[in-house]
Order: sequence, then structure tokens, then C-alpha cells
Amino acid sequence: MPVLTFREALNQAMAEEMERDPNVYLMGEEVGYYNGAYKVSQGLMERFGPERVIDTPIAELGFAGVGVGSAMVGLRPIIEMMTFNFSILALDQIFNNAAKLRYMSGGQFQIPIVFRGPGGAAHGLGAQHSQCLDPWFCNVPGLKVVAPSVPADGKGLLKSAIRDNNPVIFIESEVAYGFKGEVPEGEFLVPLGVGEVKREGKDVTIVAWSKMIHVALDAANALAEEGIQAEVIDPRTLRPLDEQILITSVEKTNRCVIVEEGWPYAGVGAEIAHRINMHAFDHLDAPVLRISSKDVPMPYALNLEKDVMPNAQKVVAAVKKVLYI
Amino acid sequence: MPVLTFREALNQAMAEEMERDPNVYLMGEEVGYYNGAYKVSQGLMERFGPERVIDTPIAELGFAGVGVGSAMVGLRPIIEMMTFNFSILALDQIFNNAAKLRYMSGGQFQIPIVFRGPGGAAHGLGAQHSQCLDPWFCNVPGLKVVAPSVPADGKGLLKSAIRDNNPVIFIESEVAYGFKGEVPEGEFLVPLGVGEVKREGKDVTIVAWSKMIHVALDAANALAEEGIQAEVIDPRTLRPLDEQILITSVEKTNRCVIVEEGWPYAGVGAEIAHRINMHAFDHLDAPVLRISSKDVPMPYALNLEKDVMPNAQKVVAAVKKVLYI
Amino acid sequence: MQKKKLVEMYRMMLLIRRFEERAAQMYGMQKITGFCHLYIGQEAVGVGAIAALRPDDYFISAYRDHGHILAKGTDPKPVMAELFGKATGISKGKGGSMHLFDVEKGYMGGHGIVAGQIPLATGMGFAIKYKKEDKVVVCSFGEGAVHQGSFHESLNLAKLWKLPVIYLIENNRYGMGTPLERASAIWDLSQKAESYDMARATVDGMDVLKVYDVVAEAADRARKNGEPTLIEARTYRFRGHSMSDPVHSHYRTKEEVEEQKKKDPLIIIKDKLLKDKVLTPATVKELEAEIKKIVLESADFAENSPVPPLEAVYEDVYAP
Amino acid sequence: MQKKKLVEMYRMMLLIRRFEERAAQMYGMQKITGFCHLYIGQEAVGVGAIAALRPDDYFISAYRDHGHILAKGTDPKPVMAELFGKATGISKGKGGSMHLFDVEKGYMGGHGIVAGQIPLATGMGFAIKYKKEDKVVVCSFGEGAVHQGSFHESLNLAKLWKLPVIYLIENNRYGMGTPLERASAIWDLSQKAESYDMARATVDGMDVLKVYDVVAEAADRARKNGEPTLIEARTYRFRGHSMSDPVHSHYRTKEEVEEQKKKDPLIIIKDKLLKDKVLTPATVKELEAEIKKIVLESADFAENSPVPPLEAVYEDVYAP
Ligand SMILES: Cc1ncc(C[n+]2csc(CCOP(=O)(O)OP(=O)(O)O)c2C)c(N)n1
Ligand SMILES: Cc1ncc(C[n+]2csc(CCOP(=O)(O)OP(=O)(O)O)c2C)c(N)n1
Ligand SMILES: [Mg+2]
Ligand SMILES: [Mg+2]
Repeated sequence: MPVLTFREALNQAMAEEMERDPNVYLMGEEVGYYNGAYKVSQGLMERFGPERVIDTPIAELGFAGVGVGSAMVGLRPIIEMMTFNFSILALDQIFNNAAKLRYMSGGQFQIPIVFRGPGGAAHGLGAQHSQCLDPWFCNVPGLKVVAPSVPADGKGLLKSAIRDNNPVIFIESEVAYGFKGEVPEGEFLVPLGVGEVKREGKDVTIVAWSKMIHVALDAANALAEEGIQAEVIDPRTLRPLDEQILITSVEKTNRCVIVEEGWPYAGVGAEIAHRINMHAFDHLDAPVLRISSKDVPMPYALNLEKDVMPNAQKVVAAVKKVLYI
Repeated sequence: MPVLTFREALNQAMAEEMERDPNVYLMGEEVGYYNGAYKVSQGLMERFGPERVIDTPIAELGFAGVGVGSAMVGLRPIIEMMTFNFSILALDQIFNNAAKLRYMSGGQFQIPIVFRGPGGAAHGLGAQHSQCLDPWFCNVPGLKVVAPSVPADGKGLLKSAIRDNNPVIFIESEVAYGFKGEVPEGEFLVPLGVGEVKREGKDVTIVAWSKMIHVALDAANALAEEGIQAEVIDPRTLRPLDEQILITSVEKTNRCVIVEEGWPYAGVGAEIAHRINMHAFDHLDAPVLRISSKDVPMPYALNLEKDVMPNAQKVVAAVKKVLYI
Repeated sequence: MQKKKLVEMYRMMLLIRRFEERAAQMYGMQKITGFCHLYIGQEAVGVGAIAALRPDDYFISAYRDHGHILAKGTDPKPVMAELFGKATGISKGKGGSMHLFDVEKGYMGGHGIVAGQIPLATGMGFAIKYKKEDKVVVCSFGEGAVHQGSFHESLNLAKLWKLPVIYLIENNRYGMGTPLERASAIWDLSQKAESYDMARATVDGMDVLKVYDVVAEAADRARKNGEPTLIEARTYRFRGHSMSDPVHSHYRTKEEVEEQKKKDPLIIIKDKLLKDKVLTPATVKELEAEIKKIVLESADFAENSPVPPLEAVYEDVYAP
Repeated sequence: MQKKKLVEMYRMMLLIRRFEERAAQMYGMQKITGFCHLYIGQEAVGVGAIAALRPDDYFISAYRDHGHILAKGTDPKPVMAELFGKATGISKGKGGSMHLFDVEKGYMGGHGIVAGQIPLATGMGFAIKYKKEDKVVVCSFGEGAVHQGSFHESLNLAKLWKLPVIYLIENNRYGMGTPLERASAIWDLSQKAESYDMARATVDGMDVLKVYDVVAEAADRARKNGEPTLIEARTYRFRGHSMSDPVHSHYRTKEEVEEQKKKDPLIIIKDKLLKDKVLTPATVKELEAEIKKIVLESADFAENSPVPPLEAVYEDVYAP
């Protein structure tokens, strides 16, 4: 199987879907002539022309709404947010229009639109550029939320997201764009709403997604050296959430640690913890613990940034805590 | 003690604080000549003049930013959002500027600003006007979030919020503006971050805030008739959260139901449930249950709306479930 | 203009007026809840604009939308039923007064967030261009919406990309209780087009024929050259902002409202058509009677329709 | 203008140029991380504008902010230390290149969200009026920021309320890789002032004296009448958008950049001052030496400063 970087896998997904359906187009800041701020759209304008790969002015609210409006009349836009930080300006169009138009109209519309781009922190970008908005998107019915962790999932989920007839928030990662992995060629779809066991284990369940999977796997490797077998679960889609895969795992391991990049208060991890507590209460031998970013805006200095973010040691410590060792 | 409506209590808080400190001003749509869309600012323009009670054009992002900018140089704005639904347009100024400027500047600023207005559903306003944004605000470090349930708390907390040197999101309720209650005259401050037991009980803890307190109290009354003594706790401030009052109660009752108006996924209730699970795990005799609005955009038809919202019956049913009866 | 079309325009204005009066009555009887914004006084704008369009052109507007959906050709019955929150409503009772939609007729809503529909309209214009269709979009909004960022972002995009969108300001002088002069740095709103080098026009929004002409011209420009236009139609609302607001209070006097009512758009067109012998007093009477019946039937239909079943709560959140 | 002031302006432009060159070098050595946007080529705009202000006037800008904070009078040492992410940085190492602040000097940041600072500036103008202070605000932003909604909302408010704010577009022709003509429906950006009946000016942003004059005039208008102004300064950036971008690539040619470098604002002012005998080749040399030393010292200071202690993570989230 070919080995691709994450950005290549995403690029392939878009190219294949644009090939397949002329109603699919890509719009955003610098997606065309510049080939994307992070080169995810490399070559797409050249291949599909500037009518289908459209550079926008810096006007997130406006072009997000353009995407939604065009989806109301049959197009299937992919709207790139250069980073999801900037989507804060566009939330009204995403929450109030994309997510609600179908419902408010009694089903007269479908809004097949993908908002994609990197979320979370990169390195040394400071507070306004290092945010993880996952929980806000997950909070809103009418949206789906996807956060792939490896290139193959990136491709398979993005293709499914583009074909989905609903608004999908597709959260990538700046630091992961260079990660490599085997990616099936051609028609390869990962269904939305289906999680995956990224590593099997029996002693504790670690739930993580997006680039936090790699933190979780690092922790699992370190734990393995101490004889602790961690099971690492990647829900891949955050909304709808594959509850069953989580519960099945916790029923086996009786312990759970959730790793998320976002802030702790009302994070996605809080919801996952709640669902596990609710559905696997009698199986839990310890409270579900969560490792999140520290509850502060992201500082610039790299030593502070590192301290704020989840890492393998923090996860290992939490695992030991739920194992009471 | 005088009996006031909620709106009068809030009005009094603003009037007293504007009297006390000439740097406090009120800005928003229709707050002046019209005396507020919901009449919370009744008489304030007449009393303090149009320089301190300022009507704005419909430009939420703009005037929210004006508030933040003026707070950067020493003023203490109260920014009324006609309803918090419209604050979605202003979130960039709230999240990226109000919440982060102090941190990013290494403490060079304080941003004493209150964003206030009604949140949640009223009656028959449909999906775009019936949202509960509490969890998004709570997610963000740098903000404080307050959600009073009774007029006295409304006054005491609003006065504290105005005097606080940080951005405070102060969430009221359209349907509660007419609720009446005793309100102490003059200098009456309820500190931020301190919850209150609204009703004592020993069998189960019900956590609720804002207008959901009344749902919780109705449920508690109904339960009392069946001999079940529910303790109703109102955190009053959601961020920072008075964890201790919650834990103390659950340690006594061993059971907990959380009632919130918002959507379930990654709601404030998820966070509260998580904290209780984490800190009172060994005291819990049943999983913490949550009653939220149903996971759908708000429908217009009153029968559907009613079905979507939390109510006393749903709370009673959840309580019985955690009591295994 | 053809006689038939003139009569049709008058008839539609009358239908909207009577429909709104009935809605007001039903609101008073609590058959309708929530926010309900009447179009009374502004009928010439929506009717004139939509008459200048083809049936498959798009129209999109704000929450003051009853008149627009009717003018676009939707049967009054499901419209009234929607206001009642009934299962037979045009949005199945889930949208309400502010969120009427009729995609088949090209009526794209009914939007509750001030100026939120402006980027949507721009996106429809984008789609028309993308699909190389022969259509235009008219986007209606109040003068209060002009100061929102989405107005600015959209107009720049529309001109930059040459999209067939007509931005139609229904300037009724007030946004709730705020007069234009306390919300806008300028009085002549179509001047905002200068920021985008966009075609512009100002029109008497009380005269349906003038509105028709201006929109017809803009639609032509949009179709032929993909050129957007910004139109300001000067109109007036005869009722309060919504059913929960008084007709006059702090922000305008009774005298002002009475004065404005002398320019009632229905009277203006009726007088003209009578003078031009397009209508006779007899046909006016007949029309009144016909409309009265239609409106009554719509209220009966709404009244007798069932409320939505509770299962509807979970329907249409996601498309299959 | 006084000779001393002219020399001071030249000196400041030189300081910025050399500071930026050093920052680029430090970035190459990975002493500086994240996004780092250099001001090289645009020095005349910030220096000319700030020279026209009083020390207690406010200046606020975007992430391309090194030049602005230096021009406002901040010691280069804590500025360089901030880029290094050190505890001695002007924002204690927590802001970084994009988030420099010096409230004491009236430099209000350093903002990473395009156009996010425009409402803030408007709010400062509001506060000046509220407190009846004799101050003005200059708000700098790129031509790419003009299409954001916050620009539009702010300018309407500033004119409506008569706020002493000067909106200064630093039009360097590109927003990242997007030239103005692919982002804007119009070329002459100060024309946007028409939408608000606002005073406007266009100025050669490569000539510090012209910038000075235009801003001085606007500041006067702001102080006397509370009148805002929209100024477009036409300038050019000689480097890539940020340190991670190439100087030229798809969006502009090497030739274009070389051509533009002939209008280097430092050369323009230097030649003029030499011609007018305000400077001599000898004083230029002295200045170069002095500046070189200052910049080197700033880098040494940054290098030798400690990183922030981990406790700093939880500090300054909330004010007491
Ligand atoms: C973003 C947003 N802000 C505020 C409101 C509340 N609101 C509803 S209508 C209205 C006034 C709008 O005035 P205008 O645009 O002139 O339209 P008109 O009602 O006069 O038709 C306001 C402030 C809203 N619905 N959306
Ligand atoms: C809201 C927002 N959208 C996108 C970005 C990413 N971004 C950073 S700088 C920039 C270009 C800005 O161009 P311009 O305003 O002309 O300023 P210049 O960099 O040329 O000084 C973009 C798109 C951002 N920081 N904020
Ligand atoms: Mg109006
Ligand atoms: Mg630029």
C-alpha cells in the first residue's frame, strides 16, 4: 500500500471526490494559487481550475455563508478554514444556518458541506492561534464532527464527509500534516460514526483522537514496558460518537483515561466520561480520569506550551492512578 | 425586604453600580431610548444620560469589541446582548480578545467587562433564538460565567460581576424576567464562585442553575410528596465552579441528577458529572444522570418545544432511576 | 405592463395585507406565539421585487417574511398553518413565523439572525454562476442589517466574483426602536455600493411599479453580466416591530405613523389602477371578497390542522 | 519639521530594519519560533504615523508588529526577548512575535486575528470620548483586513459616534499570497470611507514624511472634532508573508520585488535628508553603528534571559 503523508491523503480524498462529483468544490483562503497555507490543496486548482478551487478574501463569516447558501441549492462545498481558530468568526453561519436549516424548514434542505482545516495547537503560535474548538462543534445537533488521527483515516473519513448530506466539521492538525502512513488507493471509505481500536489491551482503556492518539500510543508503549496493557480507542468521529466501542472496551478493562487536546471544562472528554460512567458504571473500578490541556490560554514560550499540552507522561501517571499503583 | 421582579433586581444592580463608579456604562441594542428589549434597562438612560447608556446599531461583533477596547483603557462596560443567541456573531471578540488579552500581554491588561442578556429558550421562538451557549463560554479560560436563578442572586451576582476585574458572561432568562422574589436593598453582593443550597434534602442531589432551578424545585416538591427528600444545589456561578458544595452534597446523598437547559453533548452538566464522578466516586450509589434539552435544534410548535425542554417529570423519573425505584 | 400582471400585483398586495391582519388577530387570540413580524406597509417592496423575477429565481429574506413567501406563490394555507405551529405548516410547524421556507417556489426563508441571510444569498448567487444557470437571487433585509459585518463581506464577494445577486434594503426607517439616523453614519444607504463599485439604486418603496422597474433592471444586469446591485427601497412599517411591540412609543409618534399611512402602498396602486381603468370599483370589490375568503380558509385550515406528532422532534435533524 | 525629529524618524526606521534583519537571523537559528512577520519595506508607514502622534496616544496593530512597538518607543531588548519567548519579554514570553504589548507606551498590541484589533481601536476611541481625554488612536491593519466584517462595523460606529480613531490601511498589496485585486472589488481602498461619510486619504507609504503629514492632519481632525479618518498607505513588503513563506513564489515574481526595492523607504528618506543636509554621510555611519550595537545588545539580552518559570502558566489568566 502506498505510504502517504497526512496532507497527501487529504489531498487525494478531495481530488477523488472532485473527480467523482462536479458539484464538489473547494473554497477558502489561499487554497488555490498558493496551494493551501499548509499545502493540503496542492495541485488542485491546477487540476480542477479556479472555478472549483476558489481563493477567498479574508472574510470567514462571508465565505462560510457562501458555502452554506450554495449547499442549499445543491452544491457540495468543502470550505477550508486556514485554521479553525478563524472559524470563530464564522460560527453564526455554521451553528445557526448550516446546522439548523434542515430542521427549521421541516426537511426542505440538505446541507452537504464540509468545513475542514487544522485545529488545536502547532508550536509557538500563542493563544489566538492554538485553540481546540471540538467541544463547541460537538455540542450542536445538526453537525457531525470528525477528527482523524492517521493518514488512512484522514482519507477515508474525508471522502465519507464529502459524500455525507449533512454539515461536517472535519478537524485536522498542523503538526500531523507531515505524519506518514499507509493509505489505500482509490475508493476507500471510512464510515462516519465508527471508532477503531488502535491498540488492543486488557488493563485500561485510553480514549483519544486526532493527534492525541499518538500521545496515547506513546503512553501505551511506555506502560507496556512496565507490563501494563493499555487498549487505545480512537472514536475518529466525535459526533455521532461510537459509544459502543468505548463501553465494550471499558467493560473489559474496567478503567478509563481520556486524552484530549482541548480545555478541560465541558470538553469532549467530559461527555465521553459521562457516557462511560452512565453505561459502564458497574464495571468501573476507578473514576474515569481525563488529561486535557491546562485550563489557560496557550502561552507562547515553548517550555510553557509544552507544559500546558497533554503528553505521554501525564497519561502514564493517570493510568497508574486508575490502576491504583 | 422589598419584593422585586428579576428584571427590576438586575436594573437595580446596574443603577447602583453606575452610581458608584462613573466608569461603568451600559451598551447594546435598544438599551437606551427603548429601555431594553426586555426592559431590564428601564429608566437608566433617563437617569444616566445617553453618554453612559448607549444604543448601538445591530453589529454585535463591533460593539462587543468596542466594549473590550474600552475596558483595555480603564472603562468598565456592561454589554447587553439582546439575547445571547446573537453573541455568536461576537464570539471572536469575547474568546480571542476579552478572555486572552491579559494572558497574552503578560498581565498588562485587566478586562473588566460584563456581557449580559438572556440565554436559552423563551416560548415559540424557534431554533435560531432558543439556544443555551453556557458550555462554550464555560470551556474558555479567562472568562467567568454566571447564571442566576432568583432575583436576589441576580442583583448580588450582577453587582459582583460588574466589580470583577475580568470578563464575565452573565446569563439571564427571558422567561424569568417576570419572576418575583425578595431582594435586599442597597449594598448586597453575592460573591462569584459560591454556590447555594436552594433546598435541603438527604436522598438525592439535584444540581441546576438559572431557570432550571425552578424545574428542580418543582421536582423536589413532587418527590417530597412521595417521601423522597431531594437536595437542590445551585452553583450560581458556572465558572469558576463551586465544586465543594456539590461534592459535600453528593457525599451525603450518594446520588445525583443534573438538570440543564442546554444540549447534552459536552454540556456544562457533563463537566459537573465528571467532577462528581472524580471526586465522589466512592460515594456514588448510582451513575450521575443528566436531564438536558433533547439533542435537536429547538422546534417552533409549542408541543414539540415542551417535549424538548427539561421538566419536573423528567427530573422525577431520573431521580427514581438513581434511587432504583 | 400587461393588465393582467398589474391586477395580479394589486391582488397579491391585498392578499398580504389581509393575511397579515388575520395573523394579527390570530396572534391576539394566542393561536400564534413567539415573535411575529407583520409586513403591513411594506407590501409594495416584496410584491414589486418578486413580480420582476421569474418563478425559478430565488428570494430570501429575514423574519418579516409572510409577505415574501406569499408573493413568491406559496399557498396561504400552509403559511398560516406554520404560524399556528401545525404539522401542515410549510415548515411542518418547526420553523414558525420567522422561518418560512418553500424551496419548490424558490423562497429560501425566513431567517432570524439579522443579516444572516446575506451570505446565504451570496452563496446561491455563487451556485448559479457555478452551475451556469440563468437565474438571479434577490436578498431582502432591513436597513438595520446594513451595519452587520456579513453585509460588507457579502457585497465585496458578490462584486469581486460577479454574482447575480440583488441586495434589497427594505428601509422602513427603524430597526425595532432605533431610527436609521441613530444606527447609520449615512442617510443614503445605497451609497454603500461605492465601497464595492457596485451598481446601485434608490427607489420609492411605497410604489410597487417603481420597485418592479428597478428590480427588473437589476435582474437584467445580473442575468446578462453577472453584476450585483444594491437597491434601497424606502418604505415604512405601519405596525409595531413585532406583535409584542406597540405601533408607536418612544421612537416615533402617532402623528408620524398617521402621516405615513397616507402613502399606503395599497392605496397608491389601487388609485392608479382605477384611474388607468385597469380596475373598476366593482373588480376591487370582487378581489376583496375573493381574498377575504382565501384568508379565512387559510385560518380555518390552520385551526383544523393537527399539531406535529412528538416523533417529529427527532426528524430532519440529519439528512439520510 | 525640526531637524532633530527628522533624524529621529530616520533613526527609528533604521532601527526597525536592523532589528528585523536580526530577528530573521535568529529565526533561522531557531531562537524564535512560530509565526514571525517582518516589517521590512513598510517602515515608513509605522514610523511616519507614530511620529505624528503624542506619546500618550494609542497605537494598535496586527501581528506584523515589531516595527510598531519599537516606533512607539519600547526598548528593543524586551521586544527581542519576547520573540525568544523569554521571561524578560515585553509580554513575559507569553505573547510572542504576534502579541507584543506595551501599555505604558500606548502600544496596545500585537493581534493575531485579522481585523480583530479594529473594534478594539474603536473601543479605545470610545473611551477617549467618554473620559473626555485629549487623545487619538491609530489602528493599523493590512489591506487584507478590509474585507472583514469588523472593519465595516467599526467604521460605521466611529463615524456615527464621532470617535477620534484613525484607521490606517497598510496596503502592501498582498494578504499572504493573495494580491489585492483578487480580494477586493475595488482598487482605491480609501473609497470605502464613502460608506460612512468619513474623511479619507491615500498616501505614498514609502515616504515617511508624507505619511507623517497625512496622519498629523487626521490626528488634528480627530482631536478637534472627534472625526475619524480612513487612510490608505501604499507600501510593499520586501520579505515573505512570515518567516515560513518565500519572498516570491506563485503570487509575485522576483522582478516585481526587485523593482519595488528600488523604492526602499529607508533610501528615500536617507537620500532626502542627505540632500537637505540634515544628515551627512558621517552621521549616517554613526547612526548605523549605534543601531547595530543596540540590536546586537537586544539579541544578547534575549539570549541570556531565562525562559519563563513553569508557575507562569497559571499566572495572569485572571486579574485579582
Ligand atoms: C444578529 C441579531 N441581532 C439582533 C437581533 C434582534 N432583532 C430582531 S429584528 C431587529 C431589528 C432589525 O431591523 P431591520 O433590519 O431594520 O428590519 P425590520 O425589522 O425593520 O424589518 C433586531 C435588533 C437579531 N434577530 N439578530
Ligand atoms: C481571521 C483570520 N483569518 C485568517 C488568518 C490567517 N492570516 C494571517 S495573516 C493573513 C494575511 C493578512 O493580510 P493583510 O491584512 O494584507 O496583512 P499583511 O500580512 O499583508 O500585513 C492571513 C490570511 C488570521 N490570522 N486571522
Ligand atoms: Mg427596519
Ligand atoms: Mg497585506
